[in-house]
Amino acid sequence: MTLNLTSADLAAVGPEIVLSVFGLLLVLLDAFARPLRPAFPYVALAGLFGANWAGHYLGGTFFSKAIEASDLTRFVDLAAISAATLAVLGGAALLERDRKNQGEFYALLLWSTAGLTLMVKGSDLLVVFIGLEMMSFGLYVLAAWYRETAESVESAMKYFLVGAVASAFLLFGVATVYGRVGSTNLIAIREAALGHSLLLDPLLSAGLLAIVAALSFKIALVPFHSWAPDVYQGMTTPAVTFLSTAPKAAAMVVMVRILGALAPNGLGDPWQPLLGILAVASILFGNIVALSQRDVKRMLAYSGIAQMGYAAIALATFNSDAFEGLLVFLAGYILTNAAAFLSSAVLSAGEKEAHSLSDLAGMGRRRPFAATILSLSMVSLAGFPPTVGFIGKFLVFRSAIAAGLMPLALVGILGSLISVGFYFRVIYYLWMKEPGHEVEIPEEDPLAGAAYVLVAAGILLLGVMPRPLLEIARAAAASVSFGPLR
Amino acid sequence: MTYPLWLIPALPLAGFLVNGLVALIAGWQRAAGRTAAWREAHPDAGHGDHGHAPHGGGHGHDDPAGHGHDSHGAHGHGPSVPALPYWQRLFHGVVGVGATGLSCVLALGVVVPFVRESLASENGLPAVVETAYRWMSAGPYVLDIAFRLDALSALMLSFVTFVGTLIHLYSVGYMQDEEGFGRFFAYLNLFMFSMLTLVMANSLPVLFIGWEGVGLCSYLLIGYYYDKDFAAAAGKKAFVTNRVGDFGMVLGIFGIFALFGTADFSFVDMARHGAMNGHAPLSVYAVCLLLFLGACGKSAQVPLYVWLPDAMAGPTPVSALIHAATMVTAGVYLVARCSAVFVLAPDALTVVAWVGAATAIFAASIGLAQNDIKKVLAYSTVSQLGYMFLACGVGAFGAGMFHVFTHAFFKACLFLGSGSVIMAMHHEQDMRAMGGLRPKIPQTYWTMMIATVAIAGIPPLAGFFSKDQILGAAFGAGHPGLFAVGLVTAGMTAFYMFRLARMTFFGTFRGSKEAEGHIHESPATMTVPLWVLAAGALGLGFLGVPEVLGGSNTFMRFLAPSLAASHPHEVSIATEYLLMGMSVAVAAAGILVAWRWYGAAGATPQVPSVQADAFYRGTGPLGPIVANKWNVDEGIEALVLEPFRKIGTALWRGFDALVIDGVINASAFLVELTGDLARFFTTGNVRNYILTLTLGVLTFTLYVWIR
Amino acid sequence: MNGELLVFAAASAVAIVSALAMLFQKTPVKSVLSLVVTFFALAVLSVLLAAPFVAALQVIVYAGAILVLFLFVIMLLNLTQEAAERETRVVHRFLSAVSVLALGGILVGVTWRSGAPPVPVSASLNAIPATGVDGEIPMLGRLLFTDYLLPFEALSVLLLLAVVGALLLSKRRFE
Amino acid sequence: MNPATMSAAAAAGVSVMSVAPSAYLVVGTILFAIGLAGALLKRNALSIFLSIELMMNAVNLLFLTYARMRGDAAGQMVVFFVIAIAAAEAAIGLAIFVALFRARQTVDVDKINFLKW
Repeated sequence: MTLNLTSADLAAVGPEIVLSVFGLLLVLLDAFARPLRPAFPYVALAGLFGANWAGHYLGGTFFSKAIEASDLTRFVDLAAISAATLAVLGGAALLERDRKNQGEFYALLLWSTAGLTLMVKGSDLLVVFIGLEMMSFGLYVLAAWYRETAESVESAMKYFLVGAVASAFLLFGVATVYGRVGSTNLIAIREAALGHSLLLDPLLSAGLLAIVAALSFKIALVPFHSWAPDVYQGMTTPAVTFLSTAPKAAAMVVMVRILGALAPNGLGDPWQPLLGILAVASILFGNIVALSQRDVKRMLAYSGIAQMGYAAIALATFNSDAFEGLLVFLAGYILTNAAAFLSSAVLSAGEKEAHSLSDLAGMGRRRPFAATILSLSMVSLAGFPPTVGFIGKFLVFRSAIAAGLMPLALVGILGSLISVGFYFRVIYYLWMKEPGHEVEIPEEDPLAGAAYVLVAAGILLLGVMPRPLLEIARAAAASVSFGPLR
Repeated sequence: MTYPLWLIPALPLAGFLVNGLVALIAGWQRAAGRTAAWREAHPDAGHGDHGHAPHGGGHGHDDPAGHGHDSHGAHGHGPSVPALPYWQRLFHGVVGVGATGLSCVLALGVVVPFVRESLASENGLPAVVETAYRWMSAGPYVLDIAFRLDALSALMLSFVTFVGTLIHLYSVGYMQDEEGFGRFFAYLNLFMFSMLTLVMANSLPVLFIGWEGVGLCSYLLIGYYYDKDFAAAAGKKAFVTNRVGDFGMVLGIFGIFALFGTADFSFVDMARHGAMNGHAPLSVYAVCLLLFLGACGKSAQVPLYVWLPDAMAGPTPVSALIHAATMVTAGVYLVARCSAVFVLAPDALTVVAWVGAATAIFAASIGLAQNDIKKVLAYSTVSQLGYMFLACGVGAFGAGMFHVFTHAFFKACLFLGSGSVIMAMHHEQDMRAMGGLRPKIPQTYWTMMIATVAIAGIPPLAGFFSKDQILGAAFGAGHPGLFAVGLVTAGMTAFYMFRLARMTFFGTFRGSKEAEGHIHESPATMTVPLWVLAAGALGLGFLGVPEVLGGSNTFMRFLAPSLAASHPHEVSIATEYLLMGMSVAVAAAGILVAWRWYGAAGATPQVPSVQADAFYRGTGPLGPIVANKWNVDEGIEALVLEPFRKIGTALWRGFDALVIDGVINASAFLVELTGDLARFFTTGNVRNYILTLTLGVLTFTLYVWIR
Repeated sequence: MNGELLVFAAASAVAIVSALAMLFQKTPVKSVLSLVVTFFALAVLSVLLAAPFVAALQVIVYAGAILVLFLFVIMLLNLTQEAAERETRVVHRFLSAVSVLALGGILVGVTWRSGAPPVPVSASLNAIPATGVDGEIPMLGRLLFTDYLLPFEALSVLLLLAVVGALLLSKRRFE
Repeated sequence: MNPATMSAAAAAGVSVMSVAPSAYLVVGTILFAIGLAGALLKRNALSIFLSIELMMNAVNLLFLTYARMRGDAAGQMVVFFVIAIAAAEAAIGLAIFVALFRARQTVDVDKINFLKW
């Protein structure tokens, strides 16, 4: 119980510090230098770059084992910062057009990102909880960003209320784990779990279930998904770009870490089937309902549910091969889904965002760049080579099959088949359908152009040459030790 | 010594990117400008959505379609099309030629020391392999993007970059009036990148990247005048025909992998050291034939040759570079590269030899009666490629590669010369409208004559040595039949080449007076490459002077380490002299006949007369059939395409539309219906959402509890 | 020792009864006031559990600040009635009741029957003694700036975020 | 109740609670369930959130009980943080409800369902 703070401790939370400071800076700038608003996206980008630069910390535990820094956290840092960067790049023009470009938007985005990375770093469930809440609070406010519009506040209300219930469940779980094990620290829990078979305890199981449910809520897995479509639809697209990507990925990683701490010898009987059920339900429900959606953002919400179902296959497989595949999948998902949302943001005209598929008709000729990116992301989400979406899905399915979970992989493939229907419908509307009614075409935007280049390069390059991604994913996956392979 | 091998293909790739991007952006700007100009010129067009299309105005000077009015010739060349501004052409030219030129300098800088050291050492240098990037790894199997430098790839590297650079230079002059100048150079550089990847690859998969890359560029460049139907169709034809070959190629790669457990060229050494002893000969035979099928597609062998003559729809430098000197020899390269495998399946080699021989004589026979100057050269190319395969088939891989090498020079020279002629004639390609061009374009004349003599096989020019070695090998390997075919083909070659020369350069001009006045010699960027290539056609044969003539056959000695050991031919010195004499005599006879038949006045009717020319009169009833290319295209249409179309239609109507679509549509409908129902779970009421969450927790708790 | 049982029983009963009152109140203000009672009872339980500091926080922050905030908002929005019309969502109510009863029943049952924790109390890992030599509050304070420094600092950012966010959403004009 | 004996007992790692800890836990769990019921049955967004606050408090009780059982201060620390976070959550939630009321003139969740299906 002594304060023994070293520079390594501070370095380990370098990204969070940079993000927090830049968030504060943006709030102050908005208060005292309002004319600079058009420059705020650049300030936010500077903060994100700074956070990325600060990401070269050492591995190990810091702050009295409150956090654990590793290749895994670096991976998630990078992923979250990328998602936030894409949200800024893709959304700046839209926000400026609607005069919604207050500095607080970017501040909240940065703080949310900081909370996210803190959550993943947390090796104490308390830190995980704080990080999660920090991330969520930012997103609640961002959901209500267009607070005059009924849809926006409605989505915020729904997200907030269901999120608060989920938080309560999470806390219940943390309390139970604490009570049954005697510590909230994942490292200590893991040591205890190696000595005692914790998951045989019914009360502890109930607690873990509550944690899994709460995290599944963040990931939007069926049956904890129902908020997602409404929130996506009502929320402004730049914020959804972030919400639909990095938090899901982070919650997945946190889930793996918590399960890994409580079940260091591999998941036992009730847990693996349970995660499998989550995966199957999400894949089938997400894909099938996405098929009957005509609103682009709702469609993407259900597609996101299905995508996380694929990821949950890796969760159920629960070995380091699968985790590696999961990380690759999540990286690809972040890139691809962010691409989908930011290009659809550019294809929309301000507050009257593109809502229905028919608004996209004929956009291929009028806005070829954005339409190309949207099409590319659809191809990647559908999991076709040579895109990064294919690589991730392939790795996840392969590890599931290798672990003897053939049925899960088959459901995944079936889901992918169904998904082609709605993903390619977007491409069809973009390029082969004549516009049925007049849609306002927004201006060209250099920041969005930069984002296109980034995501297109990412989706294609990592699809063709996935080796760098595979390597950092492998290093990151090595940071969590799993039970013996079956 | 480390070689910067990867830089050699990387430079043209960089050139492609730069030129492509600049051309793309400039193209957009131009298109936007044109649209604006058109709008100004047609204020009444108003909203533009309805009413007349942009062409409707019919004003030639601002017609975006551009090449609208040109009676014949490969490309539209109306004076209305604005050529690119000078600085823009300069930029594209400098980037395009510079990238290839630098690549050539680098390649020669690597190849020359390699050759020197290799010749100095006893058994040649071992291959240098440089790994640029790990492409993929699957368990124990890793696949690298690796480049290889050994005798075979050094040979290919040297002439591909050298001839390539010359043709790039030539293109600067030839293409100067084209609007798509930048696009052309971008494609050309992309081609160089692909071709270099192909010849430098250290594994079949990487080779296949290059293989497909050159195919793509070939397609793009044949269809360069994409607004012309026949050019687009020719591109498609090339692409589809090549697909047939690629099918074999891919299966062949799989087969190699299955046989050796690896697809990088270490399998060549394995094959050489008898790793195949345990395998069924039949599988080796099958793999060889599959690879050869791929080679047939790319190198235009019977029956997959049909695309190459049509490929002449592309600009002439493309014909010279891709469809004569480099890409089409990729098949020969592939067979030579895998020679160690091929010798394990002698029957497959026999197939190679006979297909080659059949192609040689068949294509030559068609070449006898063509009137389009480029078509003659195209069939000549097919025929010469047949020669190369003939050589490989009798085990004389070295001789085959030697012919690849010499052929690259004289055929490139011929094509570029024909381009110069065509340019002088203002895009007239029909030889019946030429004649007597000798004094008007003397440099073109001289260079083309050198190359013509070379290809005809007159000593001591390059073609004589390479062709003679092939014929000698065929005879020595105990295939008198193949030898005879080769000999006859040699005579035919001499005939059609001198027919071409006679019709083009000698006699009197048969075109219009106006056309005669415009004939002019080409600029220096075009004539300089011609002279360099002609020099090559003149002198390069001396690299491979056979021992019987007092040479030491440096070429074979250098190449030997890369190829399967070929058995020395048990032929006496006297026989060798006899064979040489025969081939020269046959060539001389061909020349003589051509000179006699086409020397007489009226031997060549004028365009567009249908009156039969000297060839018809000399060959009787065979003439029209030969002139119509043995009706091969029509035969394919009737025997292959039409039945397939019928079967396809039947399957589509009967099976696809009813059964497959029925099943698919029904299940899609069911799924969609399920979705339509399931979406109502999302009621929009947040209390229900909390309830689903609670129910989820409850269900899972029950599940865990019951367990 | 019976004193503890007595106080526990009384405080628990008050907490549960007033919580149920919160549940069945139709008027939001009354719900809030019922909850204030619950929170006071919980504070008493906290004292029983040797956490007097938390008990004080409970009263000051929860009852004194958060619930008063609720009251303010209720007044501001003039929410006098839970809802004017009658509840019609029978299916929802039924399923809710069933699931709450089932889930609560299972949890209570499991809790009640749970024996000794899988990691025995005596073997608690990294346990921090609940009281130091100089009393509870100084020890908590010291913990806050040593072992819990990072959560504490993170909390400061979180509170800042909440302030900025709440301000932004409830400002009259968006500028 | 004598804090001194409590702390000594706690330091020794021995529980001297006269009421079984399970009793506290059961009370906490019941309150948690009541809170959940409120979240499900209330129609007013504020009341729903109020119920969620009750859930959080119930969990706090669990934490304190467990901390007491083990003589471990960590549980108390967590409660401290949870209270602070709940305050922040209340600020944000109530702000959202105010904004919602301004946009829709109601906070009845049954009437707020523009976004569905």
